[in-house]
Amino acid sequence: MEEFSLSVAAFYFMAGLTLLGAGGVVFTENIVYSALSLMVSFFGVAGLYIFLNADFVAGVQVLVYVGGVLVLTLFAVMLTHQIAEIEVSNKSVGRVPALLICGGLFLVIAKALRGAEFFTTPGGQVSESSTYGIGNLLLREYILPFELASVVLLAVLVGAVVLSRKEVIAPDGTPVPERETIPLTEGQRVMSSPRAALAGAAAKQKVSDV
Amino acid sequence: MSVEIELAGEGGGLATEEMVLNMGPQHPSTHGVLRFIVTADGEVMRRAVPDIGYLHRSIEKIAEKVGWHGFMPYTDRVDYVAAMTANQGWAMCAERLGGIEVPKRGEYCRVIAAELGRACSHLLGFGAMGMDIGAITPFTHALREREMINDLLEELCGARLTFNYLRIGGVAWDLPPGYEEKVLRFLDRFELAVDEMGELLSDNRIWVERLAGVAPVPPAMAMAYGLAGPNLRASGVNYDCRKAHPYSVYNDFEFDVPVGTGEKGELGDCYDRYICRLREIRQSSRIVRQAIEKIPDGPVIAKVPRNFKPRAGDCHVVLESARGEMDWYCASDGTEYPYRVHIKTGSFTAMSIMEALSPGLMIADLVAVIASFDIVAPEVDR
Amino acid sequence: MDARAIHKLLANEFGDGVGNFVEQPTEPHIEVDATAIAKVCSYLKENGDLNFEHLSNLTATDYLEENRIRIIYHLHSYKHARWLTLKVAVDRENPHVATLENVYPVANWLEREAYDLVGVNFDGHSDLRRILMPDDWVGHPLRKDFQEPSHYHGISTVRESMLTINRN
Amino acid sequence: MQGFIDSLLATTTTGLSRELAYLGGMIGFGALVVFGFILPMAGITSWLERRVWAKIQSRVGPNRVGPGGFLQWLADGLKNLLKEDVIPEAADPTLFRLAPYIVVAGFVAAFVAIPFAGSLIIADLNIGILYISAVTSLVVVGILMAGWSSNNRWSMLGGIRSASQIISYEIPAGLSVFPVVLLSGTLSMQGIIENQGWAPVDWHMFHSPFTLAAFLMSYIALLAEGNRTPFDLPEAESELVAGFATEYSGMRSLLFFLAEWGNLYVIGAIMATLFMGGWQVPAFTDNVVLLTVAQFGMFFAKTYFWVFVAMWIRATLPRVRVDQLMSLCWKYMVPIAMVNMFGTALVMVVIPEGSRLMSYALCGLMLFGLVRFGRRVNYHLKRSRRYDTVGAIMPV
Repeated sequence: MEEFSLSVAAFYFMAGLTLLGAGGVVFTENIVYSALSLMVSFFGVAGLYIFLNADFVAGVQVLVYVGGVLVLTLFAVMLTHQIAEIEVSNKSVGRVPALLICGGLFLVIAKALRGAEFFTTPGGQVSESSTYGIGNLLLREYILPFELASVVLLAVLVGAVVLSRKEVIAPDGTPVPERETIPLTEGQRVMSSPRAALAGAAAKQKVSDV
Repeated sequence: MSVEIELAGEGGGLATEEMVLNMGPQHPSTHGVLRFIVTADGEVMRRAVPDIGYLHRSIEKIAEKVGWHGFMPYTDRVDYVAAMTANQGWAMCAERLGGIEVPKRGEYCRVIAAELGRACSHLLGFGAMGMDIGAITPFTHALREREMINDLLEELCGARLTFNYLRIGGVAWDLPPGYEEKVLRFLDRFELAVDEMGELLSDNRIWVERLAGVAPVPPAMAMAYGLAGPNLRASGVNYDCRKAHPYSVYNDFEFDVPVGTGEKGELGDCYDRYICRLREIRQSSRIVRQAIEKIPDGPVIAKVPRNFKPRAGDCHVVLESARGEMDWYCASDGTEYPYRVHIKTGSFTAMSIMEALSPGLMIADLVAVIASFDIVAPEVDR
Repeated sequence: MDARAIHKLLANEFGDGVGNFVEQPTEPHIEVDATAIAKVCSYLKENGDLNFEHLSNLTATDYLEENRIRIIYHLHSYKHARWLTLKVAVDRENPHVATLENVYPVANWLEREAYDLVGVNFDGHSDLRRILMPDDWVGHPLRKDFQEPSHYHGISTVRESMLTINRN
Repeated sequence: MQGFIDSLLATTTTGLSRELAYLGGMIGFGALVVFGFILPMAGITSWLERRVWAKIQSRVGPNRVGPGGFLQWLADGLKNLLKEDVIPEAADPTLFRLAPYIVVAGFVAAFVAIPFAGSLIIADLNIGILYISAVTSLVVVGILMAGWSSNNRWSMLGGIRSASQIISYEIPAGLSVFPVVLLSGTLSMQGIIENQGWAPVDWHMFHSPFTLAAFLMSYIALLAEGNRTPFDLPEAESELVAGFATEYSGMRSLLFFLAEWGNLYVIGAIMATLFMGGWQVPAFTDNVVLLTVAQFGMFFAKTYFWVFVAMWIRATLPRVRVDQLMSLCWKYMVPIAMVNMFGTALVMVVIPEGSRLMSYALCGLMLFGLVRFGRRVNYHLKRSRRYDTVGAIMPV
């Protein structure tokens, strides 16, 4: 048993935070609460990274997961059906299959952990920034996978743009850019549609002789 | 209010839920107690339905109970931002029915007061519009000048907002001594200040982007919906009541009528409405200058009996208020009380066009559109 | 073309639908039948020599003694800078008149106002609801025989004069 | 600062008690910094903002509490503390209460890595700038929580606007940091500052045209991230009432504003650190205390210059619309920031030592621009003075 010290206490605190957050994600019935529990869990994990001397990874963890993924999740959750009503709950359904799957997964991981050999560096050795090492590895040794990943990400980006841009067909059968038109009904006018500009110009001519 | 949820899912697209927003009557940018029920798809509006009547004081009904002279202070409340022209409308109604000739000097006093009041109102519209688009400085600058006009008007009639300056047959008081010089001195400064205010916004890139091309009203639509005043002229219709049907002594003055040309975007867009209003301030000051120069001597008020009883009949008086053509309809049955008064104002028709204009605008645009029409709640509801 | 000439033109066009021309010093006007008003206005708007493209004002007045309600239309032509007043007289008990909404969109709100305050029914109007008064208001306040209710939703509509309150 | 606390604790015993003392010391010091420096500074920024606006808008501004109204922030803070804290019945009380604290935590945490002077930094993290952008993302979460838990559609729109805005602008902001990181070869704030000199030609912003562009991009993106005009859409008072803060009152509402003003300082500090040489002063003395004071003053001045510019912009510009905001970010700023990144790398490859000539030229260009600007301001001032004297009428 290690001697109790502040760092040990901090470790357990972080680990507890992670588990607590993860539990919250699974067991809360309110979907927004789930998302926010996820944040707690992310912070716990970031703390654990710091214990592993991986401060860069910890920073990226917070930046990407809390600042990006989580906010996007929250964003998506808030845009879902009737989220404006506060009393939203995601009913727990399918407990038995979930238990089976998670239990199976747990068994597999436990087995793998038992069989694994852990390499530990001698304690007390604090390396300098891990940023340098990560940069070196990514841009020298693993440059090909790194570039491949960026190509994949680009493809995803393009795909997202294609999927999210709905093509709107005007009454006369020609496709029009989405932002600029809304189907015109009687007496309704729409901002900056090309047709409106034409109508305006025609009307301008008509009035000039008034 | 019940919330109707329409699920638009035709054509295999994702079903999205529209959000119903209640904008007003206590919303900072609805200029008083206007209310819009906005159906929005995210930031884009599907529909904005105006709901009015929150400031309805039934001024028309009051007119039937207070008599001809007694109604004058109430007309201030029809449009308390440009109360002089509302005063004038009522005075003109009574004079036409009673066959009263206003002395020349009285008419000139009316024009000076009304044009100063118009500048006042446009300044407030300009400042509030800046505020609504998010620029906070124009408001204070506009109000600084407006305060000085208020000082001038206060000197003239003792009030700063609801003037009650006009009387049936003329005006209540003559110009105080030295007033002409004071006004001219103020105008020297005022014109420069207005130019500077315009420079602050008119060519500002963000300002132009926010207004140009937003909610354009083509001339045909403007006429059909009865838009009035600067809003109508912004759509390219060159109609100003002071020019087309000169009342009072407007025939004596030279002034231009600013007309929208779609200079930054489309004809009749928010920018045109803004710039027309701004240019009108300069024209008002031009008229005041001429009026001060030409003002004749003489009495300012005709002899009107205290127990004023015009002949039976009705009349329709139209004059150019700050928010456009103001129609006064007045019926008399020959007694000391008006039989029926009806006031149609520019804000009322501007408000009625909102529902047709709103589809496809963004929520931020709605604010810009309200501000560009310079809608004032009491004028809508009366 | 003055109002009298326009009246002649309209009388030729619509026959019985158009009534007399009333020569009145302050407000010369043409009387029009309640059923013909929409057609007359449409004609006035479309006719190339008249061009009354603007409905400037629409209001209604209750004439209790004549047992009538008159609806007054003020048309204006921007092109010719000319005014025209039309009046429609309808029965006070059951006032019905055709809507002008399809001719002048601005009539939508003006007619709602006339309905709300004077109680004229505009046939064919798309959305004839109260506009200024609350939806549950009873009666039309600008009718001459309108009795103000003493309470509205439990709130008294009359207030004791401040002068008498202070005296007590 | 760790070193400082270490030296304080050197005399105490080892083991658990020492660690606890260390913990206490850190917490105490943190509290001292937060309550003694950060919060008052945010408050004073609010006073300054109101005075600057007032000057621009030709009025007086707060002038009653303290000299020149200087203590107005304290009075307002006290007033807000004493106000009733209203929680709407339909709101989600837990999140509603929690949200302001998360927002404040997000901005206070950023101060950990801000280098006020050569030896005045709470912790010189070697991921400094990354850390700052990471913790400030907490602010978004707080704003989203506030927007959702208020159960008000205007709040929710504000929250959604804020989230989309901050997420989008984090990209150009991050990309604009890259050129600096490339130049200095470190993420540490002190490292970045030490890579520059006190003279403007040695600043990162004048290294090459690309860094100058990155500097401008960075300021715009940071303004957007800090929800400042012209990007203050999340709380646009004329559109969304007050956005995510609509339902908040008293103390909690104050915390949001505190975070906003504090964020202003963070924005200025980032600009000063990354592009303007931070606390670098000419080595005029050997006295450490004197030097630290001078450095602190220099950093403070540079930071407040950017704070002032933000206030100036807020008093002058209207607000952009949501779609304009997004198109500005994705269509213009992100590509330009990318170009800046690659351009800087290219310059570093071609001229590894950097070109003094280019720096001097850029410096001169900036100077020229400033002079032109000053002349223009002077012209307008003269003109407005003309009409101020021409027609001043006596009040009645």
